[in-house]
Amino acid sequence: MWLTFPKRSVIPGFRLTMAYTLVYLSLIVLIPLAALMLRSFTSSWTEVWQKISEPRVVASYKVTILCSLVAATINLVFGFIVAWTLTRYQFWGRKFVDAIVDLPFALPTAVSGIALTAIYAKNGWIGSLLEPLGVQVAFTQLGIIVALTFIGIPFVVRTLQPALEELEIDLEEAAASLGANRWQTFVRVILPAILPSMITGFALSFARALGEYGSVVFISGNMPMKTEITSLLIITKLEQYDFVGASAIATTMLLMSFVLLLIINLVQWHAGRVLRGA
Amino acid sequence: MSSLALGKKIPDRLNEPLWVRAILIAITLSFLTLMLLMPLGVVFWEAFSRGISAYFKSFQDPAAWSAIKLTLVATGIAVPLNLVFGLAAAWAIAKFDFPGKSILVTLIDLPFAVSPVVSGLIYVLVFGMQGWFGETLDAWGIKVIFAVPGIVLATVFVTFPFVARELIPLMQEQGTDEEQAALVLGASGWQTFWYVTLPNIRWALVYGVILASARAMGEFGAVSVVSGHIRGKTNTLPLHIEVLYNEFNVVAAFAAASLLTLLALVTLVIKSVVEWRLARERSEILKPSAAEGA
Amino acid sequence: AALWSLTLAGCGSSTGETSGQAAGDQKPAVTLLNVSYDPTREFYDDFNASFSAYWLEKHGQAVTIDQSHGGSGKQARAVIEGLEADVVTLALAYDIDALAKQGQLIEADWQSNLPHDSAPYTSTIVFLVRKGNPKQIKDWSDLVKGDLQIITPNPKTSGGARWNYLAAWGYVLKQELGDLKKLSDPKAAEEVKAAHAKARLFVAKIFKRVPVLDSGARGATNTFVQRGLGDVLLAWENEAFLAVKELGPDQFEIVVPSVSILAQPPVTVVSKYAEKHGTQEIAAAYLQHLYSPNGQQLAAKHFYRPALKELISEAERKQFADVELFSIKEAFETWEKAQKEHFDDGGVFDQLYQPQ
Amino acid sequence: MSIYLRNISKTFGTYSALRDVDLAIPSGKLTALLGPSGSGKTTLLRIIAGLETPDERTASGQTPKILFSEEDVQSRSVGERRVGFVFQHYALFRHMSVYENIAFGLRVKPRAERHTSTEIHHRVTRLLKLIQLEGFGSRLPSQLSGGQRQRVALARALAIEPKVLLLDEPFGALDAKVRKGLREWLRQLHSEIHLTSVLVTHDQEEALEVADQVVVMNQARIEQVGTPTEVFQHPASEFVMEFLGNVNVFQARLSSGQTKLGELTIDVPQYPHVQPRMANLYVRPHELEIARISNGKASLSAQVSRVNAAGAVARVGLRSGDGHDILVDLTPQKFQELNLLPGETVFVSPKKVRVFVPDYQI
Amino acid sequence: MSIYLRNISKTFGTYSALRDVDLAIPSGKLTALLGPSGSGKTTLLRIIAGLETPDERTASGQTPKILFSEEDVQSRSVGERRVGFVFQHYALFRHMSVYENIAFGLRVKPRAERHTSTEIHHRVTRLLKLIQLEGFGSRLPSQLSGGQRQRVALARALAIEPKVLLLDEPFGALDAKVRKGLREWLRQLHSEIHLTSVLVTHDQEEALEVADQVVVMNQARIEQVGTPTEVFQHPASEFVMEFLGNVNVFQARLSSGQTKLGELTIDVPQYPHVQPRMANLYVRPHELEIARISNGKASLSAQVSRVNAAGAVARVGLRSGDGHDILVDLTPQKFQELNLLPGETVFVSPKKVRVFVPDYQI
Ligand SMILES: Nc1ncnc2c1ncn2[C@@H]1O[C@H](COP(=O)(O)OP(=O)(O)OP(=O)(O)O)[C@@H](O)[C@H]1O
Ligand SMILES: Nc1ncnc2c1ncn2[C@@H]1O[C@H](COP(=O)(O)OP(=O)(O)OP(=O)(O)O)[C@@H](O)[C@H]1O
Ligand SMILES: [Mg+2]
Ligand SMILES: [Mg+2]
Ligand SMILES: O=S(=O)([O-])[O-]
Repeated sequence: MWLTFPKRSVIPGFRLTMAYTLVYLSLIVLIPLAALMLRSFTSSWTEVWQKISEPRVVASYKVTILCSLVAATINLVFGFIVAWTLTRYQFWGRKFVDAIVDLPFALPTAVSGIALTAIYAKNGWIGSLLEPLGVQVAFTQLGIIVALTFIGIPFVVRTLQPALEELEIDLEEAAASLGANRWQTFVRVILPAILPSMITGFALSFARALGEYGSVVFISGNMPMKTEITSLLIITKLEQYDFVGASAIATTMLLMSFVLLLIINLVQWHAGRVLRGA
Repeated sequence: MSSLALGKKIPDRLNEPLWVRAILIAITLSFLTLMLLMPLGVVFWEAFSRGISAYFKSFQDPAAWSAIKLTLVATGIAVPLNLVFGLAAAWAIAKFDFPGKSILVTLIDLPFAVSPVVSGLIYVLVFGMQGWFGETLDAWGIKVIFAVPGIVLATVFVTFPFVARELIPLMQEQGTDEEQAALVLGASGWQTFWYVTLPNIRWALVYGVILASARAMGEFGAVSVVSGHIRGKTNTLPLHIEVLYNEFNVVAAFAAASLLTLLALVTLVIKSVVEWRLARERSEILKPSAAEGA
Repeated sequence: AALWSLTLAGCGSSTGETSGQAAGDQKPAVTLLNVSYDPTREFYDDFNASFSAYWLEKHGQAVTIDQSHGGSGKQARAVIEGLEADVVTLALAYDIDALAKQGQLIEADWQSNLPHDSAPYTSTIVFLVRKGNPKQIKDWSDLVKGDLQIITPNPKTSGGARWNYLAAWGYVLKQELGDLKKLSDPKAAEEVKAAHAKARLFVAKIFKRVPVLDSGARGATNTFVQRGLGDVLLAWENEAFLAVKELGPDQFEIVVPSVSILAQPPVTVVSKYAEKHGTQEIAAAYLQHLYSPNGQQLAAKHFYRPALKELISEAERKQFADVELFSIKEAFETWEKAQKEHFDDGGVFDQLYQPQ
Repeated sequence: MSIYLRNISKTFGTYSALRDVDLAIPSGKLTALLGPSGSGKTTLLRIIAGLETPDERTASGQTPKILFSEEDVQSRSVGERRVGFVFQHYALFRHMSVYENIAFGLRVKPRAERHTSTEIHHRVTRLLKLIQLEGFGSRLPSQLSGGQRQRVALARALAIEPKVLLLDEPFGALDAKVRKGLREWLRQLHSEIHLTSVLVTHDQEEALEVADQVVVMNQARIEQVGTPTEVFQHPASEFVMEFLGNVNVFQARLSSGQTKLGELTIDVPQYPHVQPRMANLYVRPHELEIARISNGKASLSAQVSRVNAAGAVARVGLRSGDGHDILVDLTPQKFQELNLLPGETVFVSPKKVRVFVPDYQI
Repeated sequence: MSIYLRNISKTFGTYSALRDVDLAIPSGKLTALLGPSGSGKTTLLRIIAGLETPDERTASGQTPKILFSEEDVQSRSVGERRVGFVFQHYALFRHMSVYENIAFGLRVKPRAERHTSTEIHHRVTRLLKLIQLEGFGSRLPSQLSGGQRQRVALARALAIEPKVLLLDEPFGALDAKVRKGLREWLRQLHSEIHLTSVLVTHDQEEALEVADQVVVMNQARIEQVGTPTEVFQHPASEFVMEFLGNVNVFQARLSSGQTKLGELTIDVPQYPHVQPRMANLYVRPHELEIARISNGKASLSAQVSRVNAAGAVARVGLRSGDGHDILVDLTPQKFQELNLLPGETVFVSPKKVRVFVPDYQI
C-alpha cells in the first residue's frame, strides 16, 4: 500500500523503481539473510542462547569488538589527519596519496593479510625493527588491530574528505575575526561541524572491522580466548557441521552491524535536519 | 561557496603555522606508508623475488587464465546488475518521499558490514542441498552453489551498495528541478531520465562502478565459501592466489596478486581522473554567475 | 546472450557431463570430480594424469579429472551442500562419515569397500625443525622442555591438526601403558585412567607452547617456514618432506619420533553423485587405480607411505624412517568417538583453553 | 488563452497551502501573484502548470476546476498542458549548452509532431536573438551570469510555443540592478508577444511595475485582485495596504463615521456605528505634506529626525510629540524649497487617509 | 575610530582586484562601499579586517599603509584587530545555539582577559534584546528566518565590542521586503551606538539610504567618495551617474561650451573647446517635466507609450520621434493632473542636465 505513498508526484517512475528496488533487495539480501536467521531458530531459544554465550564465543566478541574499536579509533585520528592534509595542503605526491587511499577496497583481503603478516612478523620489514623493543605485532591483538586498521582507512578518509571540502571558509574567518586562535577554531567550530561525518566514518570502519575475516586470520594467531575473532569462530562451527551455531553467531553479528548502520543513518539524517533546517 | 576541488584555497592568514603543516603531512605520509605502501611493496617484492622471467612464467598456468576469466565474468555480471539496481534505488529514494526511507537505506548499506564469510554462508543456506531451494533447483538441474552463478551471487552481494551509495546523496542534492523542467517541456519519463538525469550523475556513476569493480575483483571470503574450489573451473583470481600460496608457490601467488593490485591501481587512477572531473563539474555548478554581462 | 550462455556454462560445469568431444571411437569423454584436501595437490596432479592415460589406453575413453582442494572439513561440507564430487579423498574418516550421516550421500559402511580401510596410502606425524636441530628435539618428550615453541594448526578447524593432537595423546598412552590393548581391558581401568590424565597434561603442555593456531595445515607450515616462528612444526610426514624440498633442504630437517600415529586418509566414491552422473564404474576404477603399482609408486614419490609396501622399490621404501605406529582404532576406537570427546564444543581441547 | 480556477485547495499533510481559491486570469495579460513568503503563490502556480494536483475536494466539499479557455485540463499531464514554466533557480540543464537547453522541448516531441532539425535551428536562433544572447549558444549555463541564465530559462520555456507562460520569482536570485533591467526587458517582451503570463513575486515594486493585473495573496487565500493602480490606490484590506509600499499607521478612536488624527477630523462614512472603536489610520509617506508653520489646516507637529535627499525621492524622518516615527516622502524640488534640518519642528498634514477597523475578535 | 588606507593594491595571480586605493573612513560614521560585482569591494573590506593582506608594493612601488586611528595594524592578525565582521551568508556556527553564537567571541578570549560567565550572560542578554530576539537564545540558526539570522550575525560581531564593524553585503541574501526592514533597523542601530562601520553593497538604493558616506567603486578603483547627496547630485563620472539610479541618456554634439538637446541649448562651461565632439547628456527621470502643450520652453515632443500610477512615484514611458525611449517620473499629484493616456503626444523638458564627454581613445 505504501508503494503508492508519494501521492501523484509529477516525477514518474516511483512504482517501477521502488518495486524493482524491493524485489532485488529481497532476492539478493533479505531472503538470504532471513535464511540465516531462520536457520539459527531451528533449535530452541535456550540452545541458541547457549551457543552465542559460550565463554569462547564471548571472548571472541570481546576480541573482535575491542580490536575493531581500537582500529576504528586509530583510523578516526589518522584518517582525519590524512583527510585534512589531503584537502587543505599542497604537497608533493598528494594526488598519488589520494589515489592510493582506496587500495584496501581493491586488494583481496587474503593478500593484504599475507602481506601485512610478512611485514609485521618478527622477521619482517617492520617486525624485525620492533622485535628488539619487545613489541610483537603479528600473532597478537596488535596484529588484528593492524589488519583492521588497514581495511578501515578508506571509510574514514572518504567520509571526511567531502565534509572538510564543504566546510565553509566563512566559518573559520568568522571565528578568527572574533578573536579565536587556530586551535580554538578547530575545537569549537571545525570539529563540531564535521562531527556527524566523523561518527559515520568511525562507525563504517567499525562495522566493516566487525565482520572482517580474510586479512585477519593470517596475522591474528587465532589463539582461543585471546586472538580468535568471531568470523573465525563461525568457520570453526561450520567445520563441525554446526550450522545452527554458525548461523546463531552470524545472526548476532549481523544484528550488531544492522543496529550500528541504522544509528549512522539516523545520526546523519538527524544532523542534516537540525543543521540544515530541512 | 567553496570549491569542491581538492586543496581548496585557504587564505594564508588562516592556515596553520608551517611547522604544524609539516608535521601533519609527515604523519599522513608515514601512516600511509606503514599501512598502505608497505603491503603494496611486499606484493611486488615477493612477485619479483625470483626475477622477471619467473614472474611472467607464473601466468602461463592455464588455471591462472581460467581464474582471471572467471573473475572478469563474475565482475562483468555483478557490476551491471548492481548498476541497474543502484539507478533504480537512487531514483526511488532521492526523488520521492516515503516512510521507512532510513531503514531502506540501511538495508542497502548492510552488505558493507556483513562478514564476507557470512555473505557466502547465506547463499549456501538458501541454495545448498541442505538449504531452502537446493533440492528443488537440483531437481531442475540448476546448479547455483559451487558453480558460476553462486560466485556471481556472492560478488553481487558484496558489491551491492557501491553504486547506490554513490548516487543517492548526489541525486538528493540535485533535487528534482531539472526533471520537472523537462516534464513541463513535454519530455516523457524515459526521455527525462535519459537526457536530463543520467548526464548529471554520470561521473558519480562511473565512480561507483569503478569501486564496485575493484571490490568485485578482489573479493575472497564470500566467494571462497560458495566456490567449491575446482581448479580451472570455479576458482576466481583471489582463490587461485590462495591455492598458489598454499602450494608454496609464493612467486606465482604474489604475481597473481600483483596483477590484481595493478588492476586496482589502474582503476584508482581512472577514479582519480573521474573524481577530478566530478569536482570540476560540481564547482562549475556551484560557481555563482560567472560574470554579470549584458 | 553472451552472458546467458556463460551462466549456463557455469550451471553445467558439474562433473560427469559428457562432452561432445568423443575420444577413441564410440565412448564419449567423461569428467570426474575429485574433492580432496589441501596437501594432496601435488600427488593428485600426477596421479590424475597417470589415470587418464591408463583409462584411455585400456578403454579408449578420454577422462578428465577436476580437482578441488581445501580444508578437509570444509570440503566435506561442500560436498554435503551440493558440490557434486564423484570421489572424495579426505584427511580423515570422520569427514567422510559426515557424507553418510549429514548428507546420505554414501553408505554408512563405506570404509569396507576398499582394502586397508579405504586408505590407499598413509602417513604419520613427524617434527620439522630448523637445520642442525638447535634445540635437540628427538622425541615427543623433548617438546615440553625449556622454552621451546611449537607450531601446529587448530584442531577445531584443521583435520591435520587433529592428527597431531591425537598422536601426542597416543604417545603418552603408549608410554604409560606399554600396550594399547590395555585400553579395552576392564581390569586396567585405573591404569588407563591415570594414563589419560597424563596424556591430557602432556597435550595441554604442548598447546601452551603454541604461539599461533593457524586455521589450516598449510598456514601453520607457512608460519613456521616463512615467518620463522617456533622451534618445531608438527606436520604430516609428506608435508614435512614437501616443505623441505620446496622451501629449503639447507634450512630444515625432519625428526621422526619413536612413536607416532598411523594417519590414514581415506577415499571413497560418492555413490549418490556418481550414480547421478553415471560414473560409478569409472570412479570406482579411479580409486582402485590408487592401489595399483603405479598409484602406490606415485604416492611414495609424493612422500605418502603406500598401503602396499611391496609394490614400491627398495629405494623408495628407504626414505620412510621406521617408526612405531598406532592407529586410531587402537588408541581411540573410532574417529567419531575421538572427535566427540576431544574436538567437539566443550570437548577436551576446548577445556584446555578454558579460563581457570 | 484565459485561465479559470475554481475551488482550488491544497493541503500538505495537515498544512493548508491554499484554501478555496477562485481566480480568473485574463488572456494575453501579465498577471502577478504577489504575497509574502509561504502565502501559497508557488503552490498555485504549480497547480496551474500541473506540477501539483489540487485537493480533490475543498473543505466545503466543492470539486476543483481548472479551465484553460473553456477546457478542463485537470486530467492533462504537465507535458500536455503546453505551459511554459520558468523556475526560480532557472533549473537549466547544466550539462547542455544554451542552444541545447532551448532546443530540448522541441527535440523531445513525439516523432509525429517533431520539427525538422532546420526548423528547430531556426526557432532556436530566433529565440537566442530575442533574449539577446546570439553569440552564446554554445556556452554551458555555468558560464553565464545570473541574468543571462534567467533569460535562457525564459527562451527555453518559450520554445515550445506555450499557450501560457508561468514564472516563479524569475528574478528572485538576482542583484537589485540586474533585476531591474530584466524586469524592464520582460515587460517589453510581453508587450511584443502578448502571451497569457503569470508571474510570482514577493516584491511589491516588481508586481506593480510589471503586471497588468495583480493578485495579492496572504495565508493561503487571495486578498485582492485588480490592476496595479487599483490595488495600490484602493487596497481592500489592511494587509494589502501594508504590503504595497511604505505606510505610516496611526491609531485613533472611531465613532459615528468620524475619527480624528491629531486635530484633523476625518469622515469615514462606511463605519457609521455609534459605539466608539479603535481604528487604524494609514497614510502613505508621499501622501503627507510638511509645512514650516502650521498652515491653519489641522496638522500634527513633529521634529525632523533624519533627512536623505539622495535618490529620486527625498526621505524625511519625523518624530511626533508622542514618540511616533513618521516617514514622509517629498519631491526633490519640494525638499529643496523646505531645506529641512534635523532637529527642526515642522507640521505634517495628510492628503489622504485610509481607515481600517480591525475585525472583532470574540 | 577612523581608518586610513593608503596604496592598497591586491592581485590574485595576475588579476588585479584592487589598484592603488586610498581611502579615509571617518570615525563613528557608516560608510558604504558601493559598486558592481567584481569591483573589489569585498577584497577591500577583507583587507581592512586582516583576512587578506594587500600586495607588498603597488604597481608604482609604494608600500601599503593601514591605519586604525594613528596605529599601523598591518602586522596585527585578524583577531587582534578587534573588528566585527558580518558575512553575506551569515556564517553562523550551525551547531551552536543563538546564545552560544553570540557568546563565542567572549568565550575564546585569553584567560586573562576573559569575562566571568555572569558578565558574559549579561552581555549576551543585552545583545539579544538589542536585536529583538530575546526569546530565541536557545534556538539553532537553522530554526531562524534569514533576517533573524543576519541579526544574530550582527550581534555576534558586536559582542566583542569591536572598534570597527565591517559588513559584507549583509542583506544580499534576503527578500526585498525583509531587506528593507533590516536596512531601517541597521540605520537606527547605528545612530544609537555610533560605531565606525563599513557596509559593502551593490544596491545603490541601500547605500544612498543607509550610509553617511558612500564610496563608489569600479574595476578595482574608487570612482568617487562623498555623502549620499553629493554622489547622487554631483556624480564625478558617467559611471557613477549611471550606477546611481535610473537615467535617460541622450547623445549630442558639443562645441564651444554649448550643446543642444532637441531645441534646448545647454551651457557646459567646463568644456570650452571649439572643435565639436560627441557628448552624453544625462537626465534623471524625475528631472524631466511633461507638458500637454509646448510651453514655449525648448522641449522634445514624444508619445506616451506606457503609464503606471501604482507606487509612490508615477512612471511614464515616452517614445521620442527618433525612436528613443524616455522615462519620466512624476509625483502622483502631477500625474493625476495630467491624466496621461497611452498614445498621446506630449512635450518634455529637462530641469537639469549633466554632460559628460567620453574620454578620447587613441
Ligand atoms: N511539498 C510540500 N510539502 C509540504 N509543505 C509544502 C510543500 N510545498 C509547499 N509547502 C508549504 O506550503 C506553504 C505555501 O508554499 P508556497 O511555496 O506556495 O509559498 P510561496 O508563496 O511560494 O512562498 P515563497 O515566497 O517563500 O516562495 C508553505 O508554508 C510551504 O512550507
Ligand atoms: N581568492 C581569490 N582568488 C582569485 N581571485 C579573486 C579572489 N578573491 C576575489 N577575486 C577576484 O577579484 C575580483 C574582485 O573581487 P571582490 O570579491 O572583491 O568583488 P566584489 O566587489 O565584492 O564583488 P561582488 O559584488 O560580486 O561580491 C573579482 O574579479 C574576483 O573574481
Ligand atoms: Mg515560492
Ligand atoms: Mg563581494
Ligand atoms: O574477504 S575476506 O577475506 O575478508 O573474507
